Amino acid sequence: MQEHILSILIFFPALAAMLGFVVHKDSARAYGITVAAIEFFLSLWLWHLYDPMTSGMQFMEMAPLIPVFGINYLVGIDGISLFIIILATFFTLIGIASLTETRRVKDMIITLLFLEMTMIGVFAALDAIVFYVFWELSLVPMLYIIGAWGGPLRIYASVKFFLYTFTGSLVMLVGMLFMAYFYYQATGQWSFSLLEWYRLILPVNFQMWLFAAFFLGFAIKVPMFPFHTWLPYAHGQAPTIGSVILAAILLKMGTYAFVRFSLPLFPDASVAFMFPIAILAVIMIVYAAMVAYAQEDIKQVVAYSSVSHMGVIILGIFALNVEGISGSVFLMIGHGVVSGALFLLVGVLYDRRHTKLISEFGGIASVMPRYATIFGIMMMASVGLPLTINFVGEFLSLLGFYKQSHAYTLVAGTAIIVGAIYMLSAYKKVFFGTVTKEENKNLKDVNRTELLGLIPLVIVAIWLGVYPKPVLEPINNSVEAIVQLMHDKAQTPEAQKRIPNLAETGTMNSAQEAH
Amino acid sequence: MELTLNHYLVLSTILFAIGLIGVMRRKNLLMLFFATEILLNAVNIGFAAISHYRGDYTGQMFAFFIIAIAASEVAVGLGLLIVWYKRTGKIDLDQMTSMRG
Amino acid sequence: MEIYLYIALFAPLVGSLFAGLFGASPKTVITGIVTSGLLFTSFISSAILLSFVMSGHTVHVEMMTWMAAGDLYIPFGFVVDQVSVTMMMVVSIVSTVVHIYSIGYMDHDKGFNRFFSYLSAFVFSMMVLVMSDNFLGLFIGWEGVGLCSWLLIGFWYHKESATWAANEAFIMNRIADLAMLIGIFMMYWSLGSLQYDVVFANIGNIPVEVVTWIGIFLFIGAMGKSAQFPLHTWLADAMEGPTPVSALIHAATMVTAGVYLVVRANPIYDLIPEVGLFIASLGAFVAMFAATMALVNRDMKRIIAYSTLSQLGYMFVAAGLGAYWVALFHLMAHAFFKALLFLGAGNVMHAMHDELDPFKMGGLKKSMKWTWILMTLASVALAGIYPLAGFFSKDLILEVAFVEQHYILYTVLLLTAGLTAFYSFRLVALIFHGNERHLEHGIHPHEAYNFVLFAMAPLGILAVIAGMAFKTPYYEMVTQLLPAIEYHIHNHTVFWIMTIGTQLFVILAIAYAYKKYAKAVKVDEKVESGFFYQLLYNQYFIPKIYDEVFSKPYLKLSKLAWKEIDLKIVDATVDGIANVIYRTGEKTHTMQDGNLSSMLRWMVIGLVVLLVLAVAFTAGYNVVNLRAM
Amino acid sequence: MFEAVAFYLFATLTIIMFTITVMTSQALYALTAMAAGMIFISAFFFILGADFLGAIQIIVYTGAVMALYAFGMMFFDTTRTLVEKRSNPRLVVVLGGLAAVLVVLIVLAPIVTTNINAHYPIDPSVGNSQAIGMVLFTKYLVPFELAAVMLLVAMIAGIVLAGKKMDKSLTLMADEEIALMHASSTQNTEEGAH
Repeated sequence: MQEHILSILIFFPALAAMLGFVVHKDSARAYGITVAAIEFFLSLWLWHLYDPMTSGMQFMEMAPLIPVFGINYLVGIDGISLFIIILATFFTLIGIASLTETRRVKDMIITLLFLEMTMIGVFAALDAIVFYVFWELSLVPMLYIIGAWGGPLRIYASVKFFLYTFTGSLVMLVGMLFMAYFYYQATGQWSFSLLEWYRLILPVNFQMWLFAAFFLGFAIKVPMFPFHTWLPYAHGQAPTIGSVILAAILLKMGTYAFVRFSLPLFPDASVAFMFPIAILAVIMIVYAAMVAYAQEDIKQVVAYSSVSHMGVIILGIFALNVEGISGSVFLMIGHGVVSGALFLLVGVLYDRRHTKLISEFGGIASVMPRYATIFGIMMMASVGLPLTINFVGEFLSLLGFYKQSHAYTLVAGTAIIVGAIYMLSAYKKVFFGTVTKEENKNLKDVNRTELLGLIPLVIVAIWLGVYPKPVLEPINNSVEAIVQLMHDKAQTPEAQKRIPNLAETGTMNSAQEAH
Repeated sequence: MELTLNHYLVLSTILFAIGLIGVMRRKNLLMLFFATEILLNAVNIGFAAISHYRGDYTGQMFAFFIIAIAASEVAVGLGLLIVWYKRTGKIDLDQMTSMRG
Repeated sequence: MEIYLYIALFAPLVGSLFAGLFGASPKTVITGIVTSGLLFTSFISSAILLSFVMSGHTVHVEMMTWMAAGDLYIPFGFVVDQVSVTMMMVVSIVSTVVHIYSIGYMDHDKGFNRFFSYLSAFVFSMMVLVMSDNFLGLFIGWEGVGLCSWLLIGFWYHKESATWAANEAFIMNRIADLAMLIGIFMMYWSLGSLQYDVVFANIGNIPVEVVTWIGIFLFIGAMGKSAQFPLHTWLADAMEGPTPVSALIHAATMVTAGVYLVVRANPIYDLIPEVGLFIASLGAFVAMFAATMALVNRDMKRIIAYSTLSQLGYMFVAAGLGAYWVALFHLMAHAFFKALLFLGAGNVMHAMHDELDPFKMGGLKKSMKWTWILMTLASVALAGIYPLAGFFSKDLILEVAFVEQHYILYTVLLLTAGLTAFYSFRLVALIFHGNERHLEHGIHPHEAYNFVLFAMAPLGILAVIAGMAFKTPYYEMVTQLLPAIEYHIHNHTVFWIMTIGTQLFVILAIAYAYKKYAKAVKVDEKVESGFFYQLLYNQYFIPKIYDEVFSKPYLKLSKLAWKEIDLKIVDATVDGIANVIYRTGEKTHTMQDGNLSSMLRWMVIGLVVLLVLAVAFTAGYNVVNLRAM
Repeated sequence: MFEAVAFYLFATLTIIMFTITVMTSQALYALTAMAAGMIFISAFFFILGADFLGAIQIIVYTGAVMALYAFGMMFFDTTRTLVEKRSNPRLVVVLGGLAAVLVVLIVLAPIVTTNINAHYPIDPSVGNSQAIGMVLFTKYLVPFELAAVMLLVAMIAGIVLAGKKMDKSLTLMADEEIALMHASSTQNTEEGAH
């Protein structure tokens, strides 16, 4: 069973979703929780089995699909994907457990389980075609969630979400096919295996084009400025659970793919595009924060804050050193937990008042003290306070990029200022002051179902802020392997200078072991 | 003045163009079939000529099959045409608008 | 000894969590008592550590790994050395007193339990700040105190002004924190570590420009937390919080963190005297600047806040000039008497039903005798009259400026000393002397609880004796770590002239304040409408300028970014592309009119187009190939 | 020389005949002109030495196909003048001409004439029909059989569609009519059984 654990993880939710059709709709919820819990414990077991000191891929499985073209079902995980997978199972569990949706619950749960399969598939896939298939499949359940349970503008939002991301990924597919063709020309064999592709050293001008093709697909998913406009609509219209999964996991696919594809495949192009991308990232950070400050809808504030934080993640990835990339990957987890929690929290308020307008609230802290406390903790985590999960990631990301450029980091660092501005002012408007609206006077504080979802998130947010080592260490080891690979493949002197050579300085793993 | 392959190809092209004009010009379905026959024959000349100048039978083979296809096309086409005529009493293209998008 | 370290550090955290458990429940005195008790434990542990450190040892522990990525390794490490133990003592003493005081002060408040939770959390953060053995650990505490300050300033969250002030404080501190982070980044990439000992040992090996930048960025961080110009406006606004908070956070401990940072980073600042001089100049400027604002203000707590600001300026002068131990000494002395002053003000506020305008008070010495005594004592100490604490610490700073031959700084500080004496006693005179103006407002004041006064007593005693009794042992202890420079004016005549002159100047200022305000208050219309009065009264219009130059344009720009750029440009472009495709479809669907003849025509058109492309491509291909040949 | 003269003669004739086919408004003229054109085309095949193809051309086209068309025309009664609505006739000519010019350009381009090798070279010692047979029944056997099947299917289709019951058509009758007809025929057979 251990050698097939990844396949079980991927396909168990899908099978369960199929079975879910025959489950009675009154017990659908219990069924969903059970399945998601089993899946979550499976992923924890995966973590338990995972060897943190190995930097390469583990639990690899291979089955030929179209052997003529080298397309195989090839899956495996390393420290980078492991925790995102756990995050995905965790959020599916939390999402189903604290589901407050009452319309067509059974359909929702089946959709969520199907979505879980696609998410895990994306993060476990090591074959470009398998990756692509899961990547695109993940759009379908999300489209359905937004389109079927969304707000009044749901059709527009869901179509926009689908077409936008789909367009980007088509360009990415072209890039993949070309990459495979190039591999064929170089070796005389077809292969879509990432691990095989890693061995290729591409000419620099090829790298540029391929990088651009992949970039478009990933950037729209992230979403990077100026491709971000689908996100506010999707979040604005999606039901709570949709926003939670979207913000916590689906956005991470883009940044994850940068680490998995763009960096190791095209090291020279990554260096060449570092500053243009850094400019985009900095614009994302500051601009999205400003836009968030201007929002009148509390959910949009959180949505734009996601964009802003994703900017930091991008910046950290393109720091191209271990500190930055590790920080980014950690921040992916952190941002997933925090923004997921914030969307859940906004959902709590929405369930009670059926409005998300900030002006409708005020003084909520005195009516819902527990809610205000949890929101406060999550807000502080979002702002990046030390000893919360986001700080570790944000600090490392910025620290990493500081090595590459001082000025950009200084501007990007304003994230901690502008982030505080929009978050605190939104918090103040919603929670502080006196209760002005009559409807708000008798709001009920968070109930047990909601706490079931929120408390674990609070615990994780603080636990990983205080003691990130169990997560950071495997990530770090895997990232070191990637950085070393990039350095070895780098051809231009610029790239060789920018990407540190870990083997030479002999620092791999030494830092921790020394202590 | 030696005949070259190009002479035949140009002839073939000219005939093909005449066929094309016919295809576009005719509104009567039966006449349209005539025009398609011209197209097919124009191509046949080209194949036969290439076969001759390249010293390869493949071209003739193609021409041969094209003739076979043309024959069956006429058989089926005329059958359909008759059915249509019985149904509507007309074989005018402009009135066949059931495929309006 | 490690056990004491952990007790001193974690006792407040335990207290905070304990009180937090009762956060949503109605008031229970037990939370106040337990947290106070735990803080007292922390104080005892600190005292034990002090005696241990006095004997020449230090304690250094590494609890566990925090962050490790790449070459970066940051543990939760704590160090108790001469500097941090001083800070620990200050923090634990003042916070214990403030906790006990708060049991009385917050007696009628709904958020009693919450308050103690926050307050203890603050003490924990402060302890982390001072005990950490690396810069990032310090940063944890640094942000932690910022968070608690936000929570406590906005404690009465239904008040708009309080929440506004809380956010202002947090955001302004964040600006400075960014600079500090940059300083930390710089340090890491040039030195490879953030541990104090490693950094200080190797700081001399890196280019001096880098050190200069590190120094500047760290100091900008310090400026935010210590409310130095131009990041000072939050401190006065922070007085919206409960008074014990002002006493603990915005007078005694948190705002002095900036000074602590400079003192702690003394090996860095020793290498860059120009930056040090800048720090000193800014300090002197702020000392004067804040004192002038305190002269005319009509808000009791704001006056004391400006006084704090002014005293922080003094500390930075000392730190900037390299007299680190003097700065730390003034920090300590100031913590005692300023906390006392605030707590006294809290008593007055309670008695006056939260009235803050001293012009509406008067003659309170009858009904509030002990408060009067304690506040006068604190004011005397603040003014620097022999033999109270202020004399030994503040005058020492004057001497430092003189000895280092920065006569301009000296003059500024001397003048400020006069101003300090004046506004302190203006306040005392207005509140405790003269007519009982508050009777007009129907207020009948009463003295605070006895245990509150008892709690304040230690601070009173310390305000008196701290300078005299502690100076020598403190000097001997702390100079084991900090540069031991004795500041003595060798010429005895000059020394005596200066000392006595300063004392006389200060006493004159006090006398003038009494004369002007102790009897009846005459409001001089002419003066009040004058330019300078208005300038000072409006805090040099700086809050207004910030509002106009930063806050409002930022909001406008944000709205612009959203409504104009995001919706009308970025999003509209995307929709535009989609619309073009959609409209093309709309327009061209007439092609599919079902007419076979026209379809055939389209087919031929398509064929022609493809042929054109083929010809063009072939031609282009040939041209390129021919050229290549 | 003889070939050139023949080529130009037949080329002119073919073009004239096909132009008439395309342009005339008399269906009968069109049919006749096309039949003539087909025969002229077979002349090219003979010139090119593809005797078998020429023979086939005459048999299949001029014989079978033309006969079919003639039947069709009799059925449609199109001996009278055709009335056809024309829209934008100039475009038609321009497009046709343009296509011709472009194809000629491509044909004349040197790229076509390179890189072609003969798979089944013509052997002058063997007669054309014999050689065709050799190729057709070896390499092209399967396509040949397929073509045969296709012709068969087409024939059956033609018969079914246009054939037997010229007055009734299964494809055109409403469902109930078919059912009625079906019922009556079964009734007949049952009666016959009695």
